[in-house]
Amino acid sequence: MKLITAIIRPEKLDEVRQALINAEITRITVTRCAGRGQAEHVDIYRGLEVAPALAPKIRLDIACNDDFKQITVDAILGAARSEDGEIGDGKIFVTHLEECIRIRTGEEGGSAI
Amino acid sequence: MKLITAIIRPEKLDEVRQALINAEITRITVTRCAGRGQAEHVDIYRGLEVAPALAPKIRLDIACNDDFKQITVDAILGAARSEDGEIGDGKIFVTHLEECIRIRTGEEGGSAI
Amino acid sequence: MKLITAIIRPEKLDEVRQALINAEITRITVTRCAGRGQAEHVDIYRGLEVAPALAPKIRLDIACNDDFKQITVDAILGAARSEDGEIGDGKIFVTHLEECIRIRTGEEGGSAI
Amino acid sequence: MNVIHLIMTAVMVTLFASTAHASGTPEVDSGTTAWMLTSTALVLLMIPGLAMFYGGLVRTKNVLGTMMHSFSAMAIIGVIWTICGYSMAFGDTIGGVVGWDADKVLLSGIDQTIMEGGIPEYVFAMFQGKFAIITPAIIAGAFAERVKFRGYCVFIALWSLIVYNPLAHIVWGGGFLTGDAIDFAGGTVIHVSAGVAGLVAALYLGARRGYPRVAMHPNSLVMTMIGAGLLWVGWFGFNAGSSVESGLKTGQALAMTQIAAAAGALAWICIEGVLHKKATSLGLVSGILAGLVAITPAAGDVLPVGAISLGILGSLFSYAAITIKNRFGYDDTLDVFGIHGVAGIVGAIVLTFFLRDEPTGGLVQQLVHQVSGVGVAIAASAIGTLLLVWLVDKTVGFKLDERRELAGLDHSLHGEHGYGMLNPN
Amino acid sequence: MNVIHLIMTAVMVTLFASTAHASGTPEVDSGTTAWMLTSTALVLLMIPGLAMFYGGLVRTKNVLGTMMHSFSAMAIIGVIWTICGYSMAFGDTIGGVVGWDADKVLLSGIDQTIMEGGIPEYVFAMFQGKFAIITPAIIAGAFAERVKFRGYCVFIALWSLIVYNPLAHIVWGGGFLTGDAIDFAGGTVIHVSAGVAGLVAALYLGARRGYPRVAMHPNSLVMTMIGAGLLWVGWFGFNAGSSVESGLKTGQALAMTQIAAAAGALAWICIEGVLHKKATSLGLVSGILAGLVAITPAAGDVLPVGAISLGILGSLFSYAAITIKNRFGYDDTLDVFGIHGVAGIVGAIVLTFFLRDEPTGGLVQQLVHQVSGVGVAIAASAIGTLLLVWLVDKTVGFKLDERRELAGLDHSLHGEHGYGMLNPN
Amino acid sequence: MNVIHLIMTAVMVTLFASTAHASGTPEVDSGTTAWMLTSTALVLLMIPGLAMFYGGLVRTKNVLGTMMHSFSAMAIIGVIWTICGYSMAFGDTIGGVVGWDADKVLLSGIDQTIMEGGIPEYVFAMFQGKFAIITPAIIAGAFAERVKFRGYCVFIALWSLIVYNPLAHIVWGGGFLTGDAIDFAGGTVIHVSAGVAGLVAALYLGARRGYPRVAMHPNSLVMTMIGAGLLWVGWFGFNAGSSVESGLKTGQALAMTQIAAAAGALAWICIEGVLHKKATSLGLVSGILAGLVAITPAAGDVLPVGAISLGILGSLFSYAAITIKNRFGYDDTLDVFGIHGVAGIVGAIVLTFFLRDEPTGGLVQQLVHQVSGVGVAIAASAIGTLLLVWLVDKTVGFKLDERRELAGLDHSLHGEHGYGMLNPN
Ligand SMILES: Nc1ncnc2c1ncn2[C@@H]1O[C@H](COP(=O)(O)OP(=O)(O)O)[C@@H](O)[C@H]1O
Ligand SMILES: Nc1ncnc2c1ncn2[C@@H]1O[C@H](COP(=O)(O)OP(=O)(O)O)[C@@H](O)[C@H]1O
Ligand SMILES: Nc1ncnc2c1ncn2[C@@H]1O[C@H](COP(=O)(O)OP(=O)(O)O)[C@@H](O)[C@H]1O
Repeated sequence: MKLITAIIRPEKLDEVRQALINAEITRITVTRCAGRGQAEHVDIYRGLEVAPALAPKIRLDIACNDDFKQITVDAILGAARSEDGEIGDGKIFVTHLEECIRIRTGEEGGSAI
Repeated sequence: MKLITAIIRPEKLDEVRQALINAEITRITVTRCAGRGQAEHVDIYRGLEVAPALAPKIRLDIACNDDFKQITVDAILGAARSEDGEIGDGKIFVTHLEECIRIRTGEEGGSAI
Repeated sequence: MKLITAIIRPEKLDEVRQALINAEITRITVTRCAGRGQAEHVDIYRGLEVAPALAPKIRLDIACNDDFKQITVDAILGAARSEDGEIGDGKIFVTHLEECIRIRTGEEGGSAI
Repeated sequence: MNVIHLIMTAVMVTLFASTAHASGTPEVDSGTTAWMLTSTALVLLMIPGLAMFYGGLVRTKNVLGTMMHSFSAMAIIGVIWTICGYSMAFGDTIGGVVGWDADKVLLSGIDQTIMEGGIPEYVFAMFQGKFAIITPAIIAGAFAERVKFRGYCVFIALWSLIVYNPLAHIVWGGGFLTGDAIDFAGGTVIHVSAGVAGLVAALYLGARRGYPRVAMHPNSLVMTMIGAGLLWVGWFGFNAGSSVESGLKTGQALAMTQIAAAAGALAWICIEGVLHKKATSLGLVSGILAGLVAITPAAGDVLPVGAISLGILGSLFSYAAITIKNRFGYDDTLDVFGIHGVAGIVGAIVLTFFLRDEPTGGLVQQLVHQVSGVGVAIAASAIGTLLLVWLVDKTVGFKLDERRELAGLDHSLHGEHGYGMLNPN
Repeated sequence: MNVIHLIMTAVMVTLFASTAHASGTPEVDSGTTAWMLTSTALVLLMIPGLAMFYGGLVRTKNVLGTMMHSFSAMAIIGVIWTICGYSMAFGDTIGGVVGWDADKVLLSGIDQTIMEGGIPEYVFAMFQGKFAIITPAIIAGAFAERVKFRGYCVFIALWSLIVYNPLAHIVWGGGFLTGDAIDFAGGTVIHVSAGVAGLVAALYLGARRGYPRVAMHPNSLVMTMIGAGLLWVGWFGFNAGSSVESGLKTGQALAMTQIAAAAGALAWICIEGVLHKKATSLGLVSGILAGLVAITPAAGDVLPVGAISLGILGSLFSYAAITIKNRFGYDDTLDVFGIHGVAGIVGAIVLTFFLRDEPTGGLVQQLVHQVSGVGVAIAASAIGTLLLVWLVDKTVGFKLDERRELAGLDHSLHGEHGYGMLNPN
Repeated sequence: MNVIHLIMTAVMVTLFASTAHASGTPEVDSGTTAWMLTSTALVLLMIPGLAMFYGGLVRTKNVLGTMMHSFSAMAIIGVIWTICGYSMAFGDTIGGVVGWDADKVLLSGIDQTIMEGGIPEYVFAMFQGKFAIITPAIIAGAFAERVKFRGYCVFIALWSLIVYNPLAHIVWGGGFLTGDAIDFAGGTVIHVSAGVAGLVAALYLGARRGYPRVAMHPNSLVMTMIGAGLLWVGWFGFNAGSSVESGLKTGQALAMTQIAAAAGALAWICIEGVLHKKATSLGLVSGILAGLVAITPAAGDVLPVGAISLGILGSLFSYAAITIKNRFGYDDTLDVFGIHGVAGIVGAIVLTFFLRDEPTGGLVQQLVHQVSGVGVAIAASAIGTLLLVWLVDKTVGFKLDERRELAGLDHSLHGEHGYGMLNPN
């Protein structure tokens, strides 16, 4: 199983969720966060390097079985990119998920995703 | 070491924390998030599929040594489940934690948990 | 690649970011969270054990290539510690990052960090 | 008659020693003036109140943009009203349709004027100005979350000139309906016209992207509730101030306002309690508003029983209207028509049956007056709005493009975020 | 006497040309009316103020539910007061305990009435109605975060009928204490009775689940502070309006209110500064409230030195009471008794020593009056409340079950969330 | 003369039957009193308004600490003003520089006093007290986010005694400038002096750590907007109340206030629209403030054209000043000088060219008066502030140490968090 974590633009949330639903991925956890990627805005202010401000972002966490990984990533990639791919569009991180347990039933593993 | 991430109902936070403390697990990180699990509510509105709304959830992150994993999971399972296990009770994800460092002392590994 | 997750004091955020920028690590994701580490404050109230309150914390997530791991950890360690290392300074967790994809370009792997 | 003359002089001297006027013009009544000044402040309070009410109901990304709609109405209409609005609404009538009075342009000729009721004309002009401000601000709720700021500014400026000022003139300022229809504090001029304008604009502009597929949650019902509280308080100025005195009629208007608001709120939570087994905070405050809107045209002319009835009917009809809207599926974002339009119409018409004094022409005659008053407001507002929305859309542009709408007004139009505290900075 | 008659007529004609009344009844004083209208609006502002004050102090999951307690009091008591509350409080006395007056039912007979002071009776009725609204809303703080909405609604309706209206009648409306005890603006009728009712209800209903084991943090001290600010502003209407005039007594009441609030706030942050080396914002606003409550019964009758003293004593005793409560461990969620009850009692009794004019019966006699006034309020409120809490609990149910309490009022009772912005939707 | 005497008596009896005073002293005018009471309440509303305005602009970690600055001014100055402030400002002059009057200490001798205009002196004292409260609260914005609470408390107490009270005396209370310079509602005494004090303190204390390297985002522009709305409402009391009557002058002041605020807001969003292609909400509310500040000294003495012009100029100069500040790089956190100082100076000087009545000494003469009024305010405030900041810094300490500044005022000085809802507790 994989844990897919995507950092996207807040304004893309609706589109990405729709794309995921279309790909039959409905289970998702969403967190408000803030971030800075390519540090395009390291301003110089009177000789001082300004820590660039953090921009609001949205973090998606999706646990999925291995075969769904690519589908999920593709759905996100398709929907989260801004018109011509601008800086700030975000990242997708994939980590290995060792266990997954459904609290309601106690089920474990792939079926609990 | 393991990193245990649980998504639970907000109203269960107090109970779960108490259960963890009873199991002698006091270190914890809590984040407000929102999520959608079993997509029970994919409404159809005049022929359109409605992206189901995200419900507020709480995310717990607990780093623990391998032998504490089961204790932690059991404590969460016991306290986070609603009366007769209803949809929305949440998930527990377990990933492998490679390193853990205590900032205060710089200690590493199991003793730093 | 590694995913470095640090839980720090909110008041240290500016300093830590500056230290990371100085170490040429500018990409970062920041989340508001709350936590409890060493449970110093388990109050006893008329014989009852009080679940200690959660203190506001900041969570940093930084994806980096393997050789940058130590640099990142050191930068955080240096800046996040309070004057004489007090309880509540936080933790750093390191997990293995399997994949990293830049949404803007679709690039994968180390170059996408 | 010498004695009488002496008496009059003595009275004048005693009472108005401080004012410099000759005894020919009306003298200032400090009490009435005090209440009208207060009313003006109270109605002004309705603008932040409305900004909060509306602001809390939209999605987080649009909170500032939505509040800006109310606040910029203060700025824009505040200036226009001074320049020519007051003149257009309360100047000498031109064919019963609009007013004009060189003396009132830039309020230049009223600097020393004391009106009949004993208040400086400035105060009356400012009190009325607040009504001119709040009306477009109310409309804004109908197309919240999807219009350009520039377009909105142009729209409300024109709407004020072409719809509001003439309408105010027609009903209050000496125009062809003045005196016939009972509209104590602006049920038709303000609420019906705003409600209809909102409906027309919402229909013309189309729905928000994603509506109704995507759930759109209010960002802060807490703020909405507080806003409703301020609106209630401000409405006392709105209605009781419309008596332009500080006496019996004022007291009557204040009492009816209070009673109808309470009745409206109670009715709405009862409806919800019966239908959903849950009373919501949004329901309660919607009921407050419906009650307040319904009593607005009637505040000075009905008895408590009437106020209770109008409050209840306002809530009932508004509730029904919103339910029906959900069927139709057009996107009146914050239910401007459902609440202001519907409760306003209900209030303006139903008040006929609760009047304190039998109307001079009889019930039926009065009903005709009321219906035609409402009709004029609907017609004027619908036609004017349609024209203006179209005009603005074709020139400066009104509807936001998809990218900026999805990104949210705050970020894309104003370069700001409403709740910086959410961002761990 | 011809001349005098002429004079009187001239005066009448000059002054009251606009009012239609014969010269036999009291004439409207537009100034007094203006201030009483304003006071009514100001006291209304206290309801959203209280909603914010209380709303900010509870946990995030209960914010709307707590605000609903204040807002629904506006709806429910607003209607009940119109129907029969005013009649019960200010009608002809029945044995000195409660009033009744068919003419005042549904306010049907006061439509044209001008009262002695020159204000329309409607205004007085509405002003008093606000007091009837705010009292149960204050009580709600004592059992915040753990009661059913339905039960609460029934409770406040009954409490208003059985406790508040009679009490108001006894102290103000012609009942057996009217005129003896000094209670300028409702120290006993409102604050002591609410404080005691809160205490009784909190004891009966028991603590919130988890209290005091689990830390329960205020969701927004920012909102609490703003609420306190609005309460201070509104209290000017509360106290200065209680003079039912617009003159010297009004000015005295306003000044004392302002001074006592400042003194109370200062005292509280000084206490905290000394004891904890830190002044908190919650402390400052608690001090404001304690000062305001303490001056309420005394506002018209003490000098500035008295106002300062009452403000300080109010804070001191409230602080002590809350500290002691923490020892006892009963759960008066928002310290209704600790602040309203205690500071109210302190104010009502201690005012005796700061009176402007030596009381007619002497200090001791007056002290007895004051203590018995407080005693009656405590007794009436305690007994009535106990009865009603028990009744409501046994019938519609009052205390929330554990599951819904833990889930929070907002979600489980109202199906809403206060701060949608927290949810990344 | 018998008849006249009879008449006068009749008038007195008719009008003032309720007041117990002999006919020698001025009689209460219930209307004027009503408005002055209301004004006092409105100006009080400015304190929570300011707390919100400022509170929303700082970083999340400092929100309560910043609001505490406003609220503690209510507590501290509220008490000081009662004890000796009013006496120092409005007592018999001592050399034209400061007043003193044993009778006014603790307001002990004014308990029954009715002033010329027909209002109880208490009301005037409280109205003026609000000004004394708001001035230091305004200053606080200049050094927000970096001072000790204890130091701040001592500073404002001393500043009130040494700078504000004398200045108020000099300009209004019978001091050496009384009557020369036009300062209707405190443009120089309040805004210029606060602006300059802010500038001096900000320069002395130095910038916040990290400024301007680190981006410092407002925690809630939503709250800032609401605060601005309340400030606008409250400003009606501030300016129109400064007429100390309820008549023509009051109406003029109210109208000009409304017009200038609207014009200022409109000007600012136009400037931004032109320069940045985006109107911001912070810009709009800054424009409101600049307009209000600029009209403050002029509110009673200019015509609508003047009000529009002053509003626009206020915004223009403030905008320019803030732009320039960004070049200089000193850290006036919330632009107290940029807005209150600059717009205040602009208003006080430029008003000369828009006066309703040609000034008696001619334009130039008046300009000299205005400039010297401003000059005195600047000098007094600059010198006094520098002295006091230095004194406080050397004794109790003023600037926060780095650790506590970075941790935030709320946590380190008050042990609280503003937005508990952010914390998933
Ligand atoms: N290496 C990283 N570690 C953690 N978060 C990152 C990283 N790179 C990007 N992010 C997150 O993704 C968001 C968008 O990044 P973006 O500017 O699109 O990245 P890039 O510059 O690589 O295109 C950032 O605001 C940040 O939250
Ligand atoms: N596969 C998943 N990936 C990410 N988050 C999930 C996943 N499944 C569940 N969650 C999180 O857990 C919450 C509760 O899920 P729940 O409805 O109980 O799951 P299930 O339908 O499997 O029982 C969701 O709101 C979501 O935040
Ligand atoms: N084992 C853990 N699992 C999850 N979070 C932790 C853990 N240990 C510490 N944290 C997080 O780090 C924060 C600071 O912990 P701290 O008190 O400095 O830890 P320690 O007691 O080990 O020194 C906590 O508030 C919590 O959010």
